[in-house]
Amino acid sequence: MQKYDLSKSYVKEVNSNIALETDQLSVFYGKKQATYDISLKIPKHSITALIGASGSGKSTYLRSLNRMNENGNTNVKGKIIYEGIDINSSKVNVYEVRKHIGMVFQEPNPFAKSIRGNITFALKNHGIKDKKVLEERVVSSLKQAAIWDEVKDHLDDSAMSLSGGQKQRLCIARAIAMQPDILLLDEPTSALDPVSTGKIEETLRELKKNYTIIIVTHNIQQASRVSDYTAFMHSGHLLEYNDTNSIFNNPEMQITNDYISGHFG
Amino acid sequence: MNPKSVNRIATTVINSLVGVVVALLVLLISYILVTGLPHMSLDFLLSPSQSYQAGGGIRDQLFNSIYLVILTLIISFPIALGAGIYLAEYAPKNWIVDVIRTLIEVLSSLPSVVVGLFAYLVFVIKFQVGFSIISGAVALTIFNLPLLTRNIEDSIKSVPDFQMQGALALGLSKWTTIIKIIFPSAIPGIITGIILSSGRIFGEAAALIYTSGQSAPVLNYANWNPFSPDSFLNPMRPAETLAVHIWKVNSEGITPDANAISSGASAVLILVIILFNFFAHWIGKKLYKKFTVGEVK
Amino acid sequence: MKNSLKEKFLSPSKQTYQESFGKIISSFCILIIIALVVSILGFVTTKGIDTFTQSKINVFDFLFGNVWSPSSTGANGKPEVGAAPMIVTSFTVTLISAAIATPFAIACAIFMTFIANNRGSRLLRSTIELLVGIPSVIYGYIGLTLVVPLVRSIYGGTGFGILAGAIVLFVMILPTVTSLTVDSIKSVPDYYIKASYGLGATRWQTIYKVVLKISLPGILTAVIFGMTRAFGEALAVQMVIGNSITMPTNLTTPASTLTSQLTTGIGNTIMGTLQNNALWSLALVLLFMSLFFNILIKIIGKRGAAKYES
Amino acid sequence: MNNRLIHFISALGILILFLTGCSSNNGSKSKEITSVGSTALQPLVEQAAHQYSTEKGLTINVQGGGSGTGLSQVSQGAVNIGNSDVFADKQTGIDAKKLTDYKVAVVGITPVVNKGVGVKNISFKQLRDIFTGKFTNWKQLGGKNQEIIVINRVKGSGTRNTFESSVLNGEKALNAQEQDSNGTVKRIVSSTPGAISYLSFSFLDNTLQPLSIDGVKPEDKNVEDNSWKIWSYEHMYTAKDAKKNVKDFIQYLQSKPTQDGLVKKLGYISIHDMKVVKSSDNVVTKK
Repeated sequence: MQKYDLSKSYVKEVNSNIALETDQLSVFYGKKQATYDISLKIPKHSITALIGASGSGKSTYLRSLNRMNENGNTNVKGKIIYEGIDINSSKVNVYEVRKHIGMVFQEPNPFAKSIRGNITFALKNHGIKDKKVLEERVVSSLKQAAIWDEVKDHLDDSAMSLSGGQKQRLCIARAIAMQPDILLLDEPTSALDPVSTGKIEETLRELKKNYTIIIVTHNIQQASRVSDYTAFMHSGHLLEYNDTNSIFNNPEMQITNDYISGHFG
Repeated sequence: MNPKSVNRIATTVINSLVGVVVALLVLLISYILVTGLPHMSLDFLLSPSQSYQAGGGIRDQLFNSIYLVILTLIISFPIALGAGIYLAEYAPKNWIVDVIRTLIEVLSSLPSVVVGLFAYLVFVIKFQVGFSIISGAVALTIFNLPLLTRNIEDSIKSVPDFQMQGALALGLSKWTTIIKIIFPSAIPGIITGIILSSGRIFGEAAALIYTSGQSAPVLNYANWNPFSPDSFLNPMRPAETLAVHIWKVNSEGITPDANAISSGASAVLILVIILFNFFAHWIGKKLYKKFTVGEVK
Repeated sequence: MKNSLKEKFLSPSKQTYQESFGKIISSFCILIIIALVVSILGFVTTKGIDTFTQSKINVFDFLFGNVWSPSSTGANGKPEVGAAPMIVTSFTVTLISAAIATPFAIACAIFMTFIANNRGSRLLRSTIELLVGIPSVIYGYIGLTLVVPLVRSIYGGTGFGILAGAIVLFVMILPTVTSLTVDSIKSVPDYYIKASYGLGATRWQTIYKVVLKISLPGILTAVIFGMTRAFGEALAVQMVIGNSITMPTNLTTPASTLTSQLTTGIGNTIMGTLQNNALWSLALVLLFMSLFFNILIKIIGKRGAAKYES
Repeated sequence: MNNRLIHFISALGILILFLTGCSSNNGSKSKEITSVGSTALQPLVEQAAHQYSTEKGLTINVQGGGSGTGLSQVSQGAVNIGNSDVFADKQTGIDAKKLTDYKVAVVGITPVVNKGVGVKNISFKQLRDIFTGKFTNWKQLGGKNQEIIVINRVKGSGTRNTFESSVLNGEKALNAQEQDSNGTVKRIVSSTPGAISYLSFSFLDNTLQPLSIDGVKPEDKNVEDNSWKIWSYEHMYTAKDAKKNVKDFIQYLQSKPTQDGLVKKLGYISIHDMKVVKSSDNVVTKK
């Protein structure tokens, strides 16, 4: 693998309707730095894909956006601006942040509860007690996640009895039910078969009408299929950010081109 | 040798080792039951003990054992749960926590008589609690805690981390997640710990001699007021448990039927533990089901 | 709208309180345990140290002396309190019983997780767990009626001794070691096992090269807990080991452990006297020995884990 | 970090509150008598307490723990009565002057052997030589060719003190197995070929062979006139200024009906039947 110059990058200016912005975001695990000064603006109601080889820091970056990196000796420096507020501050209530910025993980992780319980559990904790409202949220979120038809007749069964793809869509439904603004997805389909992957991609395209979605994927085709914007990361550096079309057809950086055409990663 | 025949040999070795254990178990338990069951009768279970005449029963001791186990669990389980949660989820990863862990493990190797004497000097004498079930429960709690805490910590840690991640991402607090999501999934493992530790409580004698005492005053089973001195529910009364009774009968017992009482009581103890284990597993299963599936109606 | 959002973001919510509550409750619990541990350790230490500070017994004589006779004065005009025979015996009995119990426990654990069907394994496990609840006295008497005559008929002599003690202890610690080993083996992620089978490994190869390696730290913990139980056990051992304070020369002559001496002596001595304090010193030795074992096994466990990770 | 400190401090605060709350719990204990100590004496006191407490409406709490514990606790004032198998002035660390001694029973102690040794009578000298290790085989005493296995009681136990002061004549006992209760000794002697030990009379039964010494049989009447020399008192010690109901209870134990009834039923010898008195220095005088 040839040496690339990591100090040069191309970041397209996106100015209209920004949902989330990071300013010089660096993540440290103890003394080890995982990402370097990442500044990025995420447009509203779009899908932004983060791509890059393993260890490029894309998941780390994503997990910082709703402050899921807050444990042990992890340290996040820089600003994360949401609705004009820097949410990367210890003064900001992290639970509120996560209510507005939801997340879905690589490994489908429904709770060992009923399908209905999975969705209502967090809502109840956040103070929604009205049964009608809860039921509405269950139905609408399951419908939005395109799993309603498969589970509507056994909402009280254990979520553990679902298939992998169904579990993942349930997790998406669970996140949507919180009615967040932004949805972070960390390689949501990497543990799934192609059919389930296809269904989830379809779901994402639907969801983009109401939500801002940021997805980390190491599946380049997936990025090109679903996303509007793509950010390419390498060794903790953001090297190129552009609309998806440009990145895949006409990358500005040599390294981006090499990655997309499968030279490494 | 090819892997297949190694596999066969290993399986045979494992099976025969297990065979030895099973044979030992059968031998031990049948020895206790065979020598004990002939002495077991309703009368034996329901009459009070005698200090020197034949024909004494174990009514009060049996009740005391069960009551003591329940009281000890009521005291030790919440503490062990909290401490286990702390160690599993909140404890920083540094040497202080490592030292604490090691100290807790060292605590479990103290002979029970040392713990008993400690509880005696501190609770029975200094705090003037007196020889009482509650002092016994405190003593048992002391050496119950290390095993139970360790067990709860491990059970909680064995629940996959992505359950926690999923809940945190929904804006839930760690504590809520632990109590409502992680703990229910850990119940089966925790039940094992409870069974192991309560088995130890059933069988413990040395620590109780100095704390809950070794004489059983006359109990009134119709008196449900836990503050009345002769009530069976009063936690401040001295209480001889089954294991202590077995110890006493064997060491200084001068009743003519000491052997019969000892073997009968041992058989009863085994049966009680079997019942207790079934009960604990049953409760565990119920709780597990209740907390995990169909919580929402 | 924006302002209220900012307010929301900057003020604590229900979850903040839940979290604080949880942290306080759980740190409170661990503090109770720390307080208990510290006070017991402090209690044993202060009592145990009196032997050396008040009665001016040399620590060296205590650890390496062979004669235990705190109530009478020895050759040098001081009471002789040499704990070496008991230290050696405790060590030996614990190690032998753990050495016997470990392979059986691992075999049972493997049997329960890989070989037996669900019902069989549950039955075996609950039966083994049942053993915990049998009072020490009963083990002692069964040892006296079965094990001691057995040892006597095979090796001659009285039958009392370290061997008989170790056999009784082996049965007593088996449940603890087995139960914890099962837990540790069960916690090996399923995909490792599947991957191993997928590579064409036999069941034994999978168990030996994957499962046992990953669960090694857990198994070691199980063994520690078993050993600490063996250390602390008194009533049963004292009945079959012969309880004679002499340096053990072989496994079938009477010997005495720290705990058996402690338990038998404590009720017959007066608090504050050397006889009594010397017994607390034994408890102190016991603490140090178990600390030593704990640390030793932690080091082994860490090495094992490091090897497996690389 | 700061947050964590606050959590810890508040938890510590709760803990302290909790502990102080515990220690201030102080009940009235005037109608309660606590008696702690000798496990050998426990059945007698327990049974007497049973009868006495129902008559008088008292709570009498009888616990074991060993003679040493009984004496330490009564001299520290932690309990009302300390039960002991040994004289308090024979225990180092106890100020016997602060205590009042009540003798409540006499217990006879006899050497016992395994039934297979083939010896039934023995001299005092021979007994001493067995326990000091000069004899090692029953053959030397006219029994079977069988190694002698000595089982001692634990140092400090009343039975051992009595046995050694009556038998050993100041010689040092050999280092042998030690057991801490009559019941265990009985089991070991009855199941171990060649074993010898000593027991209270009340533990004798047909699984063991008691030894006669110089032709005198271990029987109550021989103890009463001191022709059987291995015997001791069971003591109850109280503080000098003991409460009246404590003294009353001990008097009840010492009364003729209790001594002739309960004490004898439990295998002890009544203090009223004794024709001699033994001092703590083992000097026997006629009453």
